[in-house]
Amino acid sequence: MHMADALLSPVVGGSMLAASVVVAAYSIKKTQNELDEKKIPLMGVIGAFVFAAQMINFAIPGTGSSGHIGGGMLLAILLGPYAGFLTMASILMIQALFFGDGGLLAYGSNVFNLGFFTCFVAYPLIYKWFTRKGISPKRIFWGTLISVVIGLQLGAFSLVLETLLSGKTELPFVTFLLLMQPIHLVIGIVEGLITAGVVAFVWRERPEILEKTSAGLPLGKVSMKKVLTGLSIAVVVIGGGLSWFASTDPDGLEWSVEKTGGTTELEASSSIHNVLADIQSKITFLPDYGFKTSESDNEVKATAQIEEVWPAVNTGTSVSGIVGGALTLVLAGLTGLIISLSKKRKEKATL
Amino acid sequence: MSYHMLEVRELNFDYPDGYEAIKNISFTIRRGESVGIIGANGAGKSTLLMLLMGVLFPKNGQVLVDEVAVSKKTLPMIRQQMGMVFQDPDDQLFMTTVYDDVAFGPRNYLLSEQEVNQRVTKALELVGISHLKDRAPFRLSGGEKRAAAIASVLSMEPDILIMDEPTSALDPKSRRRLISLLNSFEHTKIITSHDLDTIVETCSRTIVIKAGEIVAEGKTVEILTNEELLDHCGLEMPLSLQNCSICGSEKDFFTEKTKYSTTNTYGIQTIERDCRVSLVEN
Amino acid sequence: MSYHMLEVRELNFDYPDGYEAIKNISFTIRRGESVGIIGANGAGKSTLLMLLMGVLFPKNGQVLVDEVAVSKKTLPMIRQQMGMVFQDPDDQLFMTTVYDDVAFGPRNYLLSEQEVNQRVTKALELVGISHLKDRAPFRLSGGEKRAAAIASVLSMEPDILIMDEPTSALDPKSRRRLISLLNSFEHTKIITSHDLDTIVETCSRTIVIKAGEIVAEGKTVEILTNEELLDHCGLEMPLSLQNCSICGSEKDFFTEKTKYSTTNTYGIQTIERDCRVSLVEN
Amino acid sequence: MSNIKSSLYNLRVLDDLARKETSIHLVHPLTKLLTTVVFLTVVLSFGRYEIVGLLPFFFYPIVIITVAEIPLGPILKRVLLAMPFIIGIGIFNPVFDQQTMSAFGLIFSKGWVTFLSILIKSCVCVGASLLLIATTGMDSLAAALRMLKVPKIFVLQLLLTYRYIYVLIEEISHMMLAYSLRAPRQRGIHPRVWGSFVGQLILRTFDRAQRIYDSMALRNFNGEYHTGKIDKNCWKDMVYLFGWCLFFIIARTNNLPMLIGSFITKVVN
Ligand SMILES: Nc1ncnc2c1ncn2[C@@H]1O[C@H](COP(=O)(O)OP(=O)(O)OP(=O)(O)O)[C@@H](O)[C@H]1O
Ligand SMILES: Nc1ncnc2c1ncn2[C@@H]1O[C@H](COP(=O)(O)OP(=O)(O)OP(=O)(O)O)[C@@H](O)[C@H]1O
Ligand SMILES: [Mg+2]
Ligand SMILES: [Mg+2]
Repeated sequence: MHMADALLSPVVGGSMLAASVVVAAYSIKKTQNELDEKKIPLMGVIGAFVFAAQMINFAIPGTGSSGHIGGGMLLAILLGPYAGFLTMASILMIQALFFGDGGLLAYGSNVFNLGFFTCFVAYPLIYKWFTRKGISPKRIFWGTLISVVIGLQLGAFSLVLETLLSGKTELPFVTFLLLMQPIHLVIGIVEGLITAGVVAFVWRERPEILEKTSAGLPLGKVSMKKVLTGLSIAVVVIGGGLSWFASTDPDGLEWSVEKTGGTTELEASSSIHNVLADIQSKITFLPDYGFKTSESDNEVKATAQIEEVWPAVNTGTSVSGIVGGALTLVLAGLTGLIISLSKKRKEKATL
Repeated sequence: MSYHMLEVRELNFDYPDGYEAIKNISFTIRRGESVGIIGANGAGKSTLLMLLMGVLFPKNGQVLVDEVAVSKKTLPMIRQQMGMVFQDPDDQLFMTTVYDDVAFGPRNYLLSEQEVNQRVTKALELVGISHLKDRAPFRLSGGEKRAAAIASVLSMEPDILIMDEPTSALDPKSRRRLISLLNSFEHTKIITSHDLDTIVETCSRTIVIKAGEIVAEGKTVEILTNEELLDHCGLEMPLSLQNCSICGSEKDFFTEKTKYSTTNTYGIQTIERDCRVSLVEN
Repeated sequence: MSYHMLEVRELNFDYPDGYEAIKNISFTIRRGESVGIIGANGAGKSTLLMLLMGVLFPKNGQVLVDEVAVSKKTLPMIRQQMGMVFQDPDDQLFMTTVYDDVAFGPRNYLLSEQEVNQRVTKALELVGISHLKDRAPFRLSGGEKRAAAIASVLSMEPDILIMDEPTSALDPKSRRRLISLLNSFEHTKIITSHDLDTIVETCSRTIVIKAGEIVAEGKTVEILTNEELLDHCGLEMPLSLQNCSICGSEKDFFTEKTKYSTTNTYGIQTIERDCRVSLVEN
Repeated sequence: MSNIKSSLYNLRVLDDLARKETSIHLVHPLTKLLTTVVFLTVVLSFGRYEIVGLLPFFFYPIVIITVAEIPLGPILKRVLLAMPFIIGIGIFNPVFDQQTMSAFGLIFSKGWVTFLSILIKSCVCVGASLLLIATTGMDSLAAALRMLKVPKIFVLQLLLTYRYIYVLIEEISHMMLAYSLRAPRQRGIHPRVWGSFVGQLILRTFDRAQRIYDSMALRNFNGEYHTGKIDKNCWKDMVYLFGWCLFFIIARTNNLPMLIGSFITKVVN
């Protein structure tokens, strides 16, 4: 469940990045004083473990698709939410850099989807609730399973929102939702079982690891206020995103409303749009992109025009487009060829 | 500077699962001394070394380095003086090239890149793996890894050198090279090995542990020719000290010879090794 | 049954990074033979063993076990005959207790739990670690792990026993025990070691590799007394074959002695070890 | 088993590439990081019907690949590996957007156009990220992050996780090898031992990670990673950064292929 660069608009990507940075900064502040020589390698190891687990794709029976686990809950339970969130951020950075899984711009969004909802929503609200009277295998099992499922559902939901807000795909909201949520329910259950097994095992073999985390972190006891803060951040981010969605891409919105028969969610979002219409113009940091549907921008740039004008495009432009495009590619290829040829020649000369 | 470099006082250590690995161990090591620690498998040698380095912390007792007790607080300071080669070299190599791995320590001292380069080059040469410097550590053979691990500690130029089975996995020539290298150092050295010939050639004093306790301590040759003691501790007299069935020599002569051989360079003492008769009835 | 148990034909192997680790190696090993493979660090010994086991697959050439070529298809069948002890025992232990680890192989043969128990108990006794049977493998000392790894292979009772430095990390007594154990087996054995004394005592034939190629092959004592050859390959004459400076004996006598000693039980040949004079000028 | 080994190997390919010393490798890591971020932002700012205007952006990866002497194979493979999700999502575009448009007598589906646009973006973006790491390496990249004042603990965490991934995958492949050698007739791992297998894996990896960290600490590591190879930013780096940015901006604001194309068609006519 990685958000990909290509599906994301810079605005959504950027704001999710900002949100993640805020959460990460907070987490860093919280973890700094409790980190000792045992915890740092532990973070790395469990991070590596989750990373490896994310690489294993398993087929989801009946859907013909495959998925992989998120691992955020495992991190939260074994490391505590703050260290867990940071570790998730490292994992995703490596995924993005080495596998192009997700991407640098989608980084913030991925960290948020996979890290925030698990570490700062599901963990304190659900897992902690189940284990509030101490840890037992049964409590570990149910607490883990349910919190994993819910954390993943939230993450998937958020991913759907972000994708749609970016307006790169034509998937109607509800269809996308109906696609993502059940898949992630299945993944969630599998992941929940695995996580529960791992946590139970670690608890049995190395209780000191679990106890340290739950003792070291006040989250379980203080909770509600902080959790609410967390939740409200989430709401702001998602709500803000929704507004962009509504404003950036009314076409897509109307279109999907048409197709899916006018669902309430979408109507709600258009009303948020109205409310936040002016906020949006202030937050915009890439003014030439994404908001160009606002009437005034029409004359701006060739590219922008082509984009909007495309359906009515005339033959002349498209021929030029195709010729020019082909030439550009050939040119790019030639550049490469020339560079490597001249390199080889140089090598020969030096030999 | 103090006379005692390293002092261990009534050390006790239990592993988290409750296993009592070290029981009431005390000893002192003077500056410049080289001490061998021997014992059967599972005697507690590696555990003891890790306690000395502050990798593990004792349940009771203290380790004092230059009269400073090893604790979480003093650790950074104390570790600057000590370098340890782990039993498993895999634990020690974590960078992407051998060069970077050997440079890791010096770089942490914030030396200039030029100095770092000097140290690394020297360390690699000393253990004879200059040709491996651009290879990735995880792509090396077992013995090459061991050599790289040793180099990575040598480059730090520690005052106290602690080595857990440094010669294992090394080929005979590299082993010989390491031994003469160790003998050329003025450092304080603490070495464990099951290759008792290595101990004979590098250590003047030897401590024998068994099941977490010290059972004997003394001059290396005396300890390593005490067959009863060795047998009791799961050990065996090293070949270089064993008598040959045909000719013989006296113990005294022998002791001197060994002392001499420790300052030797490559190969000499293998020729001058002596033969003695039947100190032992096997 | 065939006369040749294991045949290697023009084996070549490159590691994925392009390193040419094995170059055109061919040899045959007969049923019941015990062969030592020696060479400097990085010579390619471990790589060769892994090719024999089908852990790696050669670029060119073949490995034939009982005239069946090792390939992905024949692997399951062939591996039933072979057991390998890895250079790093950590690579070999994966269950939660030593007992389960040693029982793992037999259980996969679908033996009854009683038979499994017998085999495990025997294997643990043979290597002398019965007391560790309920311990977790990752909580053992280096030598204990090695012993457990050996036991886990012995319990499978393979026809061909392949061991990569089996004596390293073992204490002298366990080493001695392993050597006499190996000598008591009728199995085909392939052993690598830097402890050339172990090779002398367990292998009748020895193959020397250098930089991925075979440079010599022959009777162990002949190879291991060829100082020039050994020196050329980064090796050194084992102590047990080195001449002593005081007394001496003839080579012939010596050869016989070694042959005899390989069938010996614990300890005898160390007494009867001979001394010779100056076959070599060091 | 072979999968895990090969993914380990694949991971390390990028490390190996990062050790080369071409002129791109010598560019300051921070400069490369910034250039990549600018590149991604610009590419992703293109609208969803845009295809032609994106094409000039292939210059960037192609130039880097050739100048830095990066073999195409591993990079392409990874780009393809990252594709399924994109394709999985993107493929719905043609399905849902069946509006058509016609150009020179051919009928195009708008859905396919947007799909293609997504694919192109994904190719160049994934490619750019991979090239960043393949020409910089994790250590130097971490140093660049430190220069951006990313907190020490996060960078340390990132590096350790990265290191431990190797450790873990190594442990997995060792364990699976050991398993398969002693269970010759089985394919894969029997579900009966999954639990203990994974459990062992975790504990072993914990221990190993702890020991590795210890040995780092023993060599005076205090959280700050010194790669030792990074020089100061110099004018060359500036030229690199601004050169590329200039190109990106020109390519973003002008539809270069279209300009070339209309020029050619005019000439032809
Ligand atoms: N992590 C651990 N948890 C529990 N017990 C351990 C652990 N590590 C080692 N032990 C036990 O502690 C004892 C001492 O181990 P140690 O590694 O110090 O032995 P050693 O003398 O170095 O042996 P070797 O010669 O085999 O390396 C052994 O019995 C071992 O089983
Ligand atoms: N995974 C790998 N990738 C690339 N090269 C490797 C790899 N493993 C080993 N090598 C190289 O192959 C050569 C042979 O290695 P091998 O492990 O077979 O040596 P060896 O003879 O067993 O040495 P040792 O006595 O040190 O165990 C060495 O030069 C080593 O650096
Ligand atoms: Mg040890
Ligand atoms: Mg080897």
